[in-house]
Amino acid sequence: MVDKLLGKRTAVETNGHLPEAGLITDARAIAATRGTAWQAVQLARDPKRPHAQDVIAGAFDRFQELHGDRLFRDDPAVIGGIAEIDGLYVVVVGQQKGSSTEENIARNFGMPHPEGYRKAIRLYRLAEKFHLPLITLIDTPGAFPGPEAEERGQAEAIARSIEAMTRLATPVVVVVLGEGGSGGALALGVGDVVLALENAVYSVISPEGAAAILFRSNAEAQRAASALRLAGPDLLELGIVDALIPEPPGGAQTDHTATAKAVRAALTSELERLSRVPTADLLSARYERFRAIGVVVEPSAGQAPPKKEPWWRRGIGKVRL
Amino acid sequence: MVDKLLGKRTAVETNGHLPEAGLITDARAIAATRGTAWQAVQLARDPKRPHAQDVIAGAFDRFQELHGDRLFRDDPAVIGGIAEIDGLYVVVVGQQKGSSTEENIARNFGMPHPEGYRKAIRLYRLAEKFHLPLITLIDTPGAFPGPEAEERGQAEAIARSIEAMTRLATPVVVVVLGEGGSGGALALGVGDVVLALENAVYSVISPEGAAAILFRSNAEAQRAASALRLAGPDLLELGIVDALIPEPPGGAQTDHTATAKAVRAALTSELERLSRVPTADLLSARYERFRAIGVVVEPSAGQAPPKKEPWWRRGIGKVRL
Amino acid sequence: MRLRMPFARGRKEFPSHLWTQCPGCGEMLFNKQLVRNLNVCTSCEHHFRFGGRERIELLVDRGSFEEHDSEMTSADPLVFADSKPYPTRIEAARAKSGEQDAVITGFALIGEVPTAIASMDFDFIGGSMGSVVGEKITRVAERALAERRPLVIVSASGGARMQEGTIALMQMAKIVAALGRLADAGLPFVSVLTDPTTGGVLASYASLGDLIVAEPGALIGFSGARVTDQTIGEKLPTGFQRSEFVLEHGFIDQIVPRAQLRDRLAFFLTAFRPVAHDMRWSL
Amino acid sequence: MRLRMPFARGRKEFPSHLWTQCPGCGEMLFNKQLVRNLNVCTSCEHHFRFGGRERIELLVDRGSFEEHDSEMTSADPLVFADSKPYPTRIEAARAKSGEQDAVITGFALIGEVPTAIASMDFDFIGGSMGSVVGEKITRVAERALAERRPLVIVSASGGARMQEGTIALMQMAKIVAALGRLADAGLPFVSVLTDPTTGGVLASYASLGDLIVAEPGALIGFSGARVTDQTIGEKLPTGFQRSEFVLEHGFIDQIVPRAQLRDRLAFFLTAFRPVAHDMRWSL
Ligand SMILES: [Zn+2]
Ligand SMILES: [Zn+2]
Repeated sequence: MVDKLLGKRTAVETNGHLPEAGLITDARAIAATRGTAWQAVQLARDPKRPHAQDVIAGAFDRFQELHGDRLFRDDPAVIGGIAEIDGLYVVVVGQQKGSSTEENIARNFGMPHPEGYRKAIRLYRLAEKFHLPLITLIDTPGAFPGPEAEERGQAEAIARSIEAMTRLATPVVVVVLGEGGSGGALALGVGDVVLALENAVYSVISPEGAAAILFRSNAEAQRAASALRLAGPDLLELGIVDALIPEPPGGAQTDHTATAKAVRAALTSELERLSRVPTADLLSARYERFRAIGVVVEPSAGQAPPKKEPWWRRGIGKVRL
Repeated sequence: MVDKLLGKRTAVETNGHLPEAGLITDARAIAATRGTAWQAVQLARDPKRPHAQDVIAGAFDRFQELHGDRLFRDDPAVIGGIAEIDGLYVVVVGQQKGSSTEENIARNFGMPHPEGYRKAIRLYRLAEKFHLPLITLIDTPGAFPGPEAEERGQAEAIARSIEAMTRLATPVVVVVLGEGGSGGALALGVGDVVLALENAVYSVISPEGAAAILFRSNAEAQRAASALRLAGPDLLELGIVDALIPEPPGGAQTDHTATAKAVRAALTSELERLSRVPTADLLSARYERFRAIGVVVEPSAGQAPPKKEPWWRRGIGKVRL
Repeated sequence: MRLRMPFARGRKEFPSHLWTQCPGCGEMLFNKQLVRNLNVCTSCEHHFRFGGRERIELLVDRGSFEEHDSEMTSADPLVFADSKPYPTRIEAARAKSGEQDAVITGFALIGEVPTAIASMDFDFIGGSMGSVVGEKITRVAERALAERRPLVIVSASGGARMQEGTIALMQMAKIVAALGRLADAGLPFVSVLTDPTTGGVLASYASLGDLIVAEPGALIGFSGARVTDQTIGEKLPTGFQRSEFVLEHGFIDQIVPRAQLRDRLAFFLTAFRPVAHDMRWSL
Repeated sequence: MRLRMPFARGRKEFPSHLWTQCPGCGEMLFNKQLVRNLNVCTSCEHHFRFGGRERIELLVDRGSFEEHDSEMTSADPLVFADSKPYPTRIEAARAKSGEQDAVITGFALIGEVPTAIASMDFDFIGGSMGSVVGEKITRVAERALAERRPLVIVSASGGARMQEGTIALMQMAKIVAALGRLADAGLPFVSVLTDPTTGGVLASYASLGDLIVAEPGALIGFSGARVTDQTIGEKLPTGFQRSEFVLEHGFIDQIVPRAQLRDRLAFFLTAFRPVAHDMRWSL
């Protein structure tokens, strides 16, 4: 996407992404080592997997955590702050799971309340105000579905968070670290570049939730996971993510340091590139990136077309009959 | 203030206000009928006095109430919505007291929680977005001091509300209807023009509160009321309000219709004038209006003055020694 | 502006018999009368669901509706392995609803104000949002921007369409981004929530109206009550996630009975219309 | 960047004797040692209050402070009828605090970043905000704007100064308006809350920092606990309105021990400093 703007794009069709910094931009490249969708789900959920704090500690040189939504509460399921990476200051916001049961209870298993998303929005705006690039780290089973969350406007908070990201006048890099659970993940997911760790998953609904609806049985979660096309290579093929960050052999849980290093390499490369794009171009490219997602069927003849061919027709993946 | 911008200012020194629409712009004009400060406090607090809803019903042609802060709760102590006055649409926001004990409990005696101020801010922004003039109606003993209000950020909410008003890019007319209680009132009080009903009061602290601190006795409230200079004529003399809206003989509580009519006349006249001022001029005049409030003593010689005489020196009421 | 009887079909919610029992008051209602009363119980004012196309007829100035993208239909980008193939589901939904997908979009006048409108149809796979809903709403928002019209979206949806996976999820971002451009241009967006508005639809465009109004008693929530129930392992309070509950919690501006909705929208759209000397959107 | 011993005077909170009992842990602390430890208990880290001028010495690069408006003093615009005349109170406060009013303002370097700073002194009539506080902070904010510097305000105040009535109240709007211009210009404002920050100061500028940090255990609240107590007629929870409580409720970014405050501010101000190709504030 951005490469186009910079006129640096090579011949490789890479979802707007140069295969730099060791990133995987072609699903075929990892077809041989690819596991099942369900294995990806299990890896993505592995409690030993590096979580946001681990990645922040390993990928940045300094980090100062900032707290609170200025409205109701500091949500421990969302962490954020100002970090330094190679002399560049950035704002980082991520969902935070625990590594132990105790920590998971404190972090609500990485499921934010509305105040978590409102903290995120506050930090997005801080990044925008001071022209600091924003990096978001997605790792959540989903937004917390409890009644207090409903009372305090879970849906509104997610919607506002998405809205803020679509228009945020600063570079935004999204990294799906582990589980990308539905709207609760997308609230941190609108960026100029969307990356994912190799074994991360990203889905419109949990496999268990889908199985309960589709097959009336939670046990069919494996089948649902495969149908949902939620694993890294699927996301790459569908254009949901721009590139995968390779994990150490055996998965990120085996080596936090190596994983964080890989994230750092990806971030420095992306930030270096994005920081050279004028903000207006960044925003229109971000718009077009999400604008282009969707597959519809339209009769080539039929209903009177709009007077002139509108610009928004460009780019959308349409099947013309 | 605004008259200066329009070049229509007459010779009368009227706090930037033309003595139109029967408004009182000189405290001496009502010196003869003026009661004690304590009488003003009692009149301002009279439960039979017209409250925000009464004034809205009487002063506007149509009104659609809008609810909610989009964050936590719809606070019944603050009402707001879109109103029509002579074909002009405006946003109105006011504190709402009850006329009965029952209603007062429901309205929390007109003492907003943070969500009330956040609802106000939301409606301010709505006014700004669609270039609708904003009218605020102040009538509160103060912001609610309960622990839930503290927990949810009463101070932050007030501060943000003041901030929003100082920069709101649309005409703002403030009317103090009854009690203007401290910061909880000021949160609705930053406008291009600040009016007050003749018997309204506006104070930094309640007379009872001041008495408890100054004289260590609530019983000295009358004395404190007088010291605080909180009554209409005081406010006019101090430049806190630009004009007083005359009340029917005996006070606003004797005739709600006549009171609302007087408010309507004042509003139409002010809105007519303000709507012709370019937004940038409106904002700088609003800035200067509040910028000029304050009395300090500065030695004419002494510390090295800033390199050049800065513009902010203009207007401030200073005593030079 | 008087309301006219907006539609002839009484198909929705009344399969084949003459009477319907009201879940609000238990009264047996004569279907024809119910339809004549806009699918609102004549006894307790319970609001039954209402079709997407009937909704447009109800809200816009008579004869002013000009539909866009009426023949756009869903593909099967994931070749979704369901118990029933996705195209078969689509076919069934088409037959049931008479629509090509879960939203109808176009231009119309509302109280003489030129407006862009999108109206969802719950009968089409639970009003779920896939590529077609995403694309049609995005386009109508972009056209509203191009012609400087306000936008009204009437939601009725269970959320994102599972069968399109993350592609469905991304429609949230796509529509919200388009609404952002509308907002930047100072154009109003009024969101109307009807029974039910949940999941990814509520967590995106439906919650972003400059004004948000809801029909009485509509289910409005992010998580299905079943999920919420399981999570906390206890019964939820009465009225949980209903319009009245949501109003009290500060997330909607008004609850508007169906019969008043048209006039209310006309009032708001007129109020937001720029005054002559400051033309910012189409007159 | 190492901390130096910032001040010699140990006047604050230690009238005349050699020892002070710590309200945090009950320990008897040798005053000289307490002062050397920045008025922080060496045993439990209880933060005693700290003077406005000492605060500046603590935070800014050595010798870089350039004071503004140091001779501005209060008038008595209301001719306030107190048990003691307002000018007499001012005189006493001057003697007690050694300051002309409750705030010290000026320019300085913090971690080599050119900064505007305002530091309140609680010893001057409880750090209360009247015309002088309003005018001095407004001016320093306006000068920060003119020279494109970030602003740091260290608050320590009981709120508005009663003896100046509504004039004091309006200082809230005046300062906030100046901060608004700073924000519009993209200049950072960092608010530091110390014990106590309450009333109209917290309900205006102190709550509007791009970042807000507080010292440990500081009283931070809108209404005095006494008022709140009376209102609800029950005891308040422990820790109510203390920094830790306020952090948990989402209203401050960090709690920073006094000894780390300077480095923390330097980090933030450096982070917010625009990168070279996008110069927006003074380097
Ligand atoms: Zn019924
Ligand atoms: Zn101690």
